[in-house]
Amino acid sequence: MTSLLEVKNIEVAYGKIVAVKDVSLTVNEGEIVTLIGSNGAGKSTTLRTISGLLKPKSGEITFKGDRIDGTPGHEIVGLGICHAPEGRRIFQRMSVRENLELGAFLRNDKAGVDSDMDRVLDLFPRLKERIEQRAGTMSGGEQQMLAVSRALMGSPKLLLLDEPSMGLAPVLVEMIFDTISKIRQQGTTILLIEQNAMAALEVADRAYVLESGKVKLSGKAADLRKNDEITKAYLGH
Amino acid sequence: MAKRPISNVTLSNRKWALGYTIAGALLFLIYQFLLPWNGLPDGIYRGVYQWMPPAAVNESLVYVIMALGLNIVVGYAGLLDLGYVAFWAIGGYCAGWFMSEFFYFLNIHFFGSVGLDRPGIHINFWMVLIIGGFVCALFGVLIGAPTLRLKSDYLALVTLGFGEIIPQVFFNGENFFGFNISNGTKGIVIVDPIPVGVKNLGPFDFGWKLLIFILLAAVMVFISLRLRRGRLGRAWLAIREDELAASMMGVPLMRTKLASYAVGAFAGGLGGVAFATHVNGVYAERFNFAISIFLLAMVVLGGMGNVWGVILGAFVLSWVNGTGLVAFGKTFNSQFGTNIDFASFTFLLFGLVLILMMLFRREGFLPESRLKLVLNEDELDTASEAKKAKK
Amino acid sequence: MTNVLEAKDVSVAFGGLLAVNSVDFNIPEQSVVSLIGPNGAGKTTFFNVLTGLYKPSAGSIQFNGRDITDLPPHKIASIGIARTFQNIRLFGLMTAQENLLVAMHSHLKSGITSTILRTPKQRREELAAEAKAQEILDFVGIGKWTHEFARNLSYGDQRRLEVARALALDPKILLLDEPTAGMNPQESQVFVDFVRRLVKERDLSVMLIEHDMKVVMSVSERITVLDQGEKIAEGSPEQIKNNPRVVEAYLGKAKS
Amino acid sequence: GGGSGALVIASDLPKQGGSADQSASTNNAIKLLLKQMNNMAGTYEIEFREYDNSTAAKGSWDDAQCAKNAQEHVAAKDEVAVMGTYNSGCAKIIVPILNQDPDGPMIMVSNANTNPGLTKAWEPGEPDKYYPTGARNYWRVVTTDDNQGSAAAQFAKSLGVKKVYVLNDRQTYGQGVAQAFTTAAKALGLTILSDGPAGEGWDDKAPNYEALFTKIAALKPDMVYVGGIFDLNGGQLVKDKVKYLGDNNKVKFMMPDGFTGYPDFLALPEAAGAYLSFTGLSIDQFPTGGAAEKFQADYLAEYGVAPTSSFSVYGAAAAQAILDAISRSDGTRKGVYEAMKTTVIPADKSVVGTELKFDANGDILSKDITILIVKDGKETFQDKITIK
Amino acid sequence: MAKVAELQKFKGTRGQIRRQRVERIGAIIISLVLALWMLVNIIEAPSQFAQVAILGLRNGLLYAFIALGYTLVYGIIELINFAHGDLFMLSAVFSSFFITVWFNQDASNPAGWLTFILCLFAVMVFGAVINVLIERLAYRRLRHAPRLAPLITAVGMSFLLNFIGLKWNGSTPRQWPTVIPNFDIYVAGVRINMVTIMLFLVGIPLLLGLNYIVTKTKNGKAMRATAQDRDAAALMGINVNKTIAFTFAIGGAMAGAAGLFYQQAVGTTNYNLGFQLGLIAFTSAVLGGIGNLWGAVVGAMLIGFIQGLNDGLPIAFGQQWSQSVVFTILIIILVFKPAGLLGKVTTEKV
Ligand SMILES: Nc1ncnc2c1ncn2[C@@H]1O[C@H](COP(=O)(O)OP(=O)(O)OP(=O)(O)O)[C@@H](O)[C@H]1O
Ligand SMILES: Nc1ncnc2c1ncn2[C@@H]1O[C@H](COP(=O)(O)OP(=O)(O)OP(=O)(O)O)[C@@H](O)[C@H]1O
Ligand SMILES: [Mg+2]
Ligand SMILES: [Mg+2]
Repeated sequence: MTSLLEVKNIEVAYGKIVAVKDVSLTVNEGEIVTLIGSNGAGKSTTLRTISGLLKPKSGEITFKGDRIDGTPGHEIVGLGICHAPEGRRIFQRMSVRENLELGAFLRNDKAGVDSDMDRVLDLFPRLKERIEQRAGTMSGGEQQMLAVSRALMGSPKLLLLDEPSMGLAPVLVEMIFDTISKIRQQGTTILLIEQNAMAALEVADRAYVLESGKVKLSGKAADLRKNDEITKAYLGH
Repeated sequence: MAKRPISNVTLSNRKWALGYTIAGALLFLIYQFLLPWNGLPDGIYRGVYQWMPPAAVNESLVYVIMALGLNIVVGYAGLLDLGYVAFWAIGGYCAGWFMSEFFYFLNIHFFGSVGLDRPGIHINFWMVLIIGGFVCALFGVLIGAPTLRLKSDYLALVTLGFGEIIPQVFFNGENFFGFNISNGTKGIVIVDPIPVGVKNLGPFDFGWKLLIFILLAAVMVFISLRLRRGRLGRAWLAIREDELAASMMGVPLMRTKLASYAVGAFAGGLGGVAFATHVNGVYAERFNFAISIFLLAMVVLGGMGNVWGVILGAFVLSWVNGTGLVAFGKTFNSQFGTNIDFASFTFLLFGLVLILMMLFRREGFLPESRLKLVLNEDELDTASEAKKAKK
Repeated sequence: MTNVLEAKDVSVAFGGLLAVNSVDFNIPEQSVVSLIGPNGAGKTTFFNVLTGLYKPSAGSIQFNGRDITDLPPHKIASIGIARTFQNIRLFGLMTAQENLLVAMHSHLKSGITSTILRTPKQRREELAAEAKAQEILDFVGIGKWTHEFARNLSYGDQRRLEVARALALDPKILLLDEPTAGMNPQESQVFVDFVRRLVKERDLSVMLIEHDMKVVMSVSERITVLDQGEKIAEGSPEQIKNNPRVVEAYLGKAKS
Repeated sequence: GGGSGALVIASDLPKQGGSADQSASTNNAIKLLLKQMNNMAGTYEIEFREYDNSTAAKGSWDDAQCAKNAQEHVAAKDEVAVMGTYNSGCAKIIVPILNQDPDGPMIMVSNANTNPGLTKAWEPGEPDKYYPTGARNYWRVVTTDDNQGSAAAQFAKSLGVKKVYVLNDRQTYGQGVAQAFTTAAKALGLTILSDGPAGEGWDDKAPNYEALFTKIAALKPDMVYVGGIFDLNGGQLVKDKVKYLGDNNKVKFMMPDGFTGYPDFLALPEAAGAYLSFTGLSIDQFPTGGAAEKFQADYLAEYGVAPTSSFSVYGAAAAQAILDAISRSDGTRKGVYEAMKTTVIPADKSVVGTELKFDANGDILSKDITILIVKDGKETFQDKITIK
Repeated sequence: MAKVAELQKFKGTRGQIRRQRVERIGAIIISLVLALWMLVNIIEAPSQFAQVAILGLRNGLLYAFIALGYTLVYGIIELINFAHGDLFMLSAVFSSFFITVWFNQDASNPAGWLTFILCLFAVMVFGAVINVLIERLAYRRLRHAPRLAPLITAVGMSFLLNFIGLKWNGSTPRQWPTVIPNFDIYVAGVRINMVTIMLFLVGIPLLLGLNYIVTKTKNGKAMRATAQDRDAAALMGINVNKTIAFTFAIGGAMAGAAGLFYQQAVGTTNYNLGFQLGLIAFTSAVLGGIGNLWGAVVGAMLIGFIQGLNDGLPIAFGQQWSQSVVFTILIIILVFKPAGLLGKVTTEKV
């Protein structure tokens, strides 16, 4: 397996607050990799840095061998990295359909976009029902579905998901994780952040545990699931 | 984080009061006694008159009073007000009505500063201040009342509307449904002098006027600071931060917003009356949109929400506008022997001053401590800017 | 046990969509009740009705025997129904203490003049309010952050502060909308203990919307299930867990 | 005290915004005059100092600036007299302060204030309220609005006009003449179609006046009288008048000296046939061969352009009067004040070609109102009316 | 299901119904008063009414062009761009010089018409370039500053443009000839100037084109997305800087066109023209509903219309009160339609 994404020793700060101190991670082609860690550990910050919303103070990020740190966000999308951000960030005043179309903003293959649209609508029938509803008036969970679907519409090489199951009903949580596996089978690499660490470790191949802006542990997901320290700290057993 | 006091209540106001008093007393001494002193070297005398003439200080102080009022609406409660000049106008006309011979067919005196034989209404300056303040506060409520449901920008438009209507009423007021309420563009000229116990202040008593304006500004500072720390000030802040959450925490939006309008307008009234005595009259032409924006610029440039910043902003802008640009031109010409007509460049210079100050100090001169926190959030732009630097 | 709150036959419609459909709902004194249901079932909407943000299309709401259906939100808040938000909505640029003092707004009396003059009465009132704020902050466990700006607190502490702010209203009912979203299981567990303590020590009732079944099942005395705006089940955690309709509509294969 | 010993005369004009060009031209005229006099008035060396009573924020004259300038005039020990102001409102602020000057009173001579109240009983309390010490320290070289208005009304009647619609620019000057016209016209038995004591105000910020003239056209007036100044979008007003009421022969069109001396106005085809009233003489009516014609030529030679309007030349005339007073004085403010009371500039010396002689109020004596008609892009003499 | 029938009948929540009712009653009263006013005037002077209505709408269309640029920029970065009116003013001055001085046209003939068309392109480019420059130099750096900071920069920019206008145009208004057909036609006794017709002929396609760009094209979609959430837009692959620049370019081009139209229709330029018209444009934009293009047009036309009626009807307050009449009506409208004419009130979802 070749490494698709390589993050090396990045440090990221919000003004004076250093949120990520030293994080390195690798995502290989076709893998699902998950980041877990407690609140404020720097998971979301790492993802935002990868997708170009933030610029690392030091360290480097390479995607398919090219440096991408400091590249503006919109160009990174063009390279094939899509990000379903924390807090959903859907376009509130636009309809569900427009949101999905914007997910495919850079794509020019109309047929492909249409079939992807059908695919995500099948995945979340609720969105199909509400296709013309203003996104801002949807329920929390519905918005979450939309955020994930929108990222899928970009047909990315690498999909960054920030807590996709947040606010979803248990039935849907299961479904989300099934979907993640399914997407991977279709050839998309996934970097996933989850609070629901148990479920995440089940679908993931490998995992990194972040704490206070640093990688504390990493390894095969299956191994980590058995790790005592992990189960105590994050799985609530 | 900076150390903050344990309790808001026990926090002393004495420190600022002392500093303020010293600064005020110093200014007063300089202008009342040092400047008229015959022994003052000619160069210094001319320098002061060129760079900081007494009337400019007095005028700045009037702007300070008003900017502090606007700051309560814009800086504290976060409501954009584009028509603040309306309150200035109302305050001004209160002075015009109650301190002059405008109503020549009446003869009402109440501890006024002119002889009892003079026609018109002549009420004591200090009382008119209070009347002006309260009339404006009332208007603030009237203006606020229909607009409370509106979201920020729509609200701004309504304030703008009132800021156009009220001055226009005064502007055309010589024949307002048959009544003369303002003497139109001719203005109400010669308002009564300010009485200070033993004497009335004449045109050259600027030192004493200065003292009075400093006092009025101090009142506004005091009100601003006290309210800020109290129940109402917190509610304003909360509304500024998140209106919906505030209402869900039991803050009545209507009443709280109205209160900010009222207190802000009160300052407009004080300022209006003070200004009328400063120029000795009330002229409808002053009250236009540009002045509302000018006041807003003072608040933003100084540092919204921070009383000291707003004071500084008001001083700087009013100085640049009235004195700085002219003095700069004169000095430049005499230094370099040029004969440039700087007056024709004032738009350029004034515009540049505003743009550059904002570009290099976007949060204002003395930003509110709270706002400093938000200023570091340059997510997207830092990224793209950085890229350009790399190339 | 008497009910502090009784909602009768409440319906809410958005255009043609019936988001809440004839729901009856009671909150007994000193209890923890939960509202669950699939996404878009109408839970948050129901909350919004209780707090006065939306007005119901039909039905009425009684609080301590008083009809509050038509009261504006700030009145409802001040008489004792407090809430937190699905997405945190603190006053970020105010300190923890100030956040609480804002919530005490309706209980404080001082007006413009007394604040400007700082009358002895106003001073006493403010000091008392500050003391009470400190007590609440201590209670929720963030007593050391009294003078810290809300936005500087960590996510978990912000959630706590939201609860503290709601408590400052002196509520009889506390409505919590997905309070554990974004918490890991460990933290959720701590939260459960906290809710129990809350009910016991502060004489109030808690109504919870939550998707984390572990939390819901362990803390609730009664659970109500909404689906498509309709109440489809109500009962003890045990009853709900085994209700086939709930399992099908909501729990799935019920992994919890 | 002054260092160089020169006496200073100041000008106090709005140098920014809409009046900028006008004021620059006025200052230039005064500078030229001084240059021609070698900066001497009698035995005194004279310096010229320009004050600006406008601000950038307002873009026009600013009351606070007037108050400030007034105090600076008094404080500048070397200053003996002020030429200005352009706006009557500003004068009402400055005059009382100069009047109370402990070393004074200090004199002010205006080239453009036409509001009657500054010098004579007009509104309640006027003019005495501007002179707290009782000394009359203010003069002006132009006639007041009331004279022009009534002259215009007389002329209108002589044209056989019956129904008039009156407009004003809502400024002190414009309202003043419009009101004087309205009152006089009513007294002469003309019908005034507009409401209000000074007719209808026009908004200088409106893009055009087509709707306004549609309304006026419907009333079928014989004449439209415009009280105001050309700078306040007067060009547009003229164009729209002709567009909706027809040319100026059909429906007469008349305005005061706020419209005289503007090349832009005269160049408008729509201006043809319009009547102008003028207090004193128009530029091309200045007696030929005299000081007036020479000054015009000198100005053109010096600056390469003609004066923006006659107000600039009147600025120089005001300065002439001041300089004359200084030359006959002891060099103090009081002395200049006393001398100014007896100042007379004969017609052949005056840069405006008419005698500058003042009554006890400070108003200019020559109350000849010239009526001009715009013909071939020029102001042409039509009639002369003398006010009693 | 009994609910279905009920659902059909249901018109909104109780609060919504109440608000709707108040809105309706208020709207009816206002409409009645306005209608009565118009009716009295129509009976009094029918052709005069038609005449001033057309004139008012014509001015309204001029306002609309300025308002569009305003609302575009306003919609995307929530900046009240005070400099916009002044850009319009500069464009009007530019057009004057282009046609009358540089190309020396002063009459309506084929050469004049050609120059007009040339000028239309030139002035649109002029407006676009300047507006983009302004954004780049003055506003971009302040994008993350407190909301009112760029507003003050905009005021500064406005002074700067005013300065250029003052130097270029002079401090007094200048008159210019018109080169587009400028004769009157009479329809049922109502006189309509060709310039008015030309304005509608050129203006409406331009408006439609703009509407197409904003609603149908990719760029337009990017604009709307950027307006709502810049970071999220970037995550969609939208170049935020470019999109904002593009918006300024379009807004500038519209201001440019407006400048030319104004110059041709009215024929007077003044350095401080932009101030008042900018104010009206801002008012129209907000009145119509922020960021809503048609709203801006409707708002502008309405303002022009009311002004026209108030200026030109026999029974009205007259021009000196126009501003007050406009703003009074506007405030009343906003009280009943708090989100503008075409805006929708949205309760925030929590
Ligand atoms: N916009 C911001 N400004 C300042 N500090 C921030 C900002 N966003 C995050 N932080 C801080 O950076 C640190 C890391 O935050 P981050 O959002 O990356 O954590 P996380 O691991 O995603 O946590 P969570 O599980 O709560 O989402 C935290 O301490 C947080 O307070
Ligand atoms: N203002 C509105 N306009 C139109 N539809 C709305 C509005 N608010 C909510 N809805 C719809 O009403 C339904 C109920 O929404 P609500 O937010 O109450 O769901 P919820 O039960 O809280 O779901 P979740 O668990 O996902 O937060 C949803 O389908 C939503 O799309
Ligand atoms: Mg996160
Ligand atoms: Mg919800």
